[in-house]
Amino acid sequence: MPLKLVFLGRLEDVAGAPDREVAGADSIEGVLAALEPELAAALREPRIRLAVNGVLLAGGDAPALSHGDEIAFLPPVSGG
Amino acid sequence: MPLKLVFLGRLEDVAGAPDREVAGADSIEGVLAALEPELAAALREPRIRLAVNGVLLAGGDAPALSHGDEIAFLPPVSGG
Amino acid sequence: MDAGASDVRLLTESFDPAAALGAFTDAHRAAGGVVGFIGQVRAGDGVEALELRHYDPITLPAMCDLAGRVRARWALDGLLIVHRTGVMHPGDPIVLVAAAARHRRDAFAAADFAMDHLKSESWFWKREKAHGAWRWIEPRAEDFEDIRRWG
Amino acid sequence: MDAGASDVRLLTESFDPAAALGAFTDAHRAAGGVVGFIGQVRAGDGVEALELRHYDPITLPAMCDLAGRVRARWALDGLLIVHRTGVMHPGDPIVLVAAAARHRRDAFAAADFAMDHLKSESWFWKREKAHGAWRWIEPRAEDFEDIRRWG
Repeated sequence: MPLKLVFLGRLEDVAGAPDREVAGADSIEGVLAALEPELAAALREPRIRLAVNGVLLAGGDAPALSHGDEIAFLPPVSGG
Repeated sequence: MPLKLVFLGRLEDVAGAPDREVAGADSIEGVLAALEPELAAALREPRIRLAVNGVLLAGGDAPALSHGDEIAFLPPVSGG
Repeated sequence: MDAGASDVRLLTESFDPAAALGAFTDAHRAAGGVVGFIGQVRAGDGVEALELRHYDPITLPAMCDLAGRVRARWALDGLLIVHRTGVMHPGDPIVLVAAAARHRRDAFAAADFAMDHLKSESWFWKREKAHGAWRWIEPRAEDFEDIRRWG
Repeated sequence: MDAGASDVRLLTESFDPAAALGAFTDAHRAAGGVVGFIGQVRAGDGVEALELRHYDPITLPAMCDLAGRVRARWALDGLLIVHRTGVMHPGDPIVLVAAAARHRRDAFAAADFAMDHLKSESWFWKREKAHGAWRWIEPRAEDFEDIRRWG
């Protein structure tokens, strides 16, 4: 039950790649817990927005994850 | 000692032509006095600005005229 | 062309505003942004033709004076003002104003100011042809309201 | 193209903003005026390249949403938003916003609003290359000040 993680902006540098496939987890917390601590800390910063399958999460959302879900980590935008 | 009169905007319709050569006169008042009354009245309207040889007159200016002077009558502009 | 100079043109023939704006943008590569305004004869109003008349000794010098005031008021890399005179038809370009600036806000304000002043103060007399008859256009109150915004 | 629809494009390759603006102007002959903003990579700042990254599922939908808000706020005949993504070099166009309106003031305000919101809210992440090294750019306080003007 793999998941796809997408890292935007400077998070790509922390992760070492723009995206990564990871083993399945039931929740975003479960995904973060399995990552290397430095990356997990960067992804947990309060200014990072999350989107699951292209839908932005609101603060406090903790969606259940399914096979093949794409989770994007979005730092503050730097403008067009 | 002819003068050239230039009629802008709707003054052209009143004068029947965009410009006209007239016999010399010492002053603008002298020029106006020699014109047909309807045209002179239109040129005397307070919103009409005057320019002599491309220089706008300020209210109250009464320049002496010389041979070949060009006097332009400028109604309010209607915008670009 | 000196990149810092203003480019002011009064044209008796039609022009291509997009091409002129493209050349202006290419000439100001150090500017982050270019704001352009293109004014054209509106189609579909029943106006068959529009004529702008100007007075040579005054019209272009006043446009150059306006360009100088715009340059003094905002930090621009370049300013372009192109204005038609003569007879035009629906869809024909009348005016192009373009301002290039390091900061977007300056370019917007400069183009906006230049247009307001061209519309209300520049030395053009306009007439329109509709149903085969020409009619001189009087100044519009709206143009004077626009210009009052700038203090 | 429906003359009343908005045209919103996210491009991975370079484009010709003047040609796009010309086609847009030609398509809106009933509009009296078109305001265009062209943003380009500034030359002469020591920046060798600029990269914008976007996120497919969100970036273009949010641009379309912005276009809808602009259309709801001003009476426009047409709205065009073109934005680059990917690697660009000095002088390359980044963005074109164009608004066609019957009234000049609406076109200026709509283009200005769209640019302020694209700059501060759109889903792009930017990095710059200088002296051979890439560096991610953080949001600028100035962009948030611009957006606050609109209430």
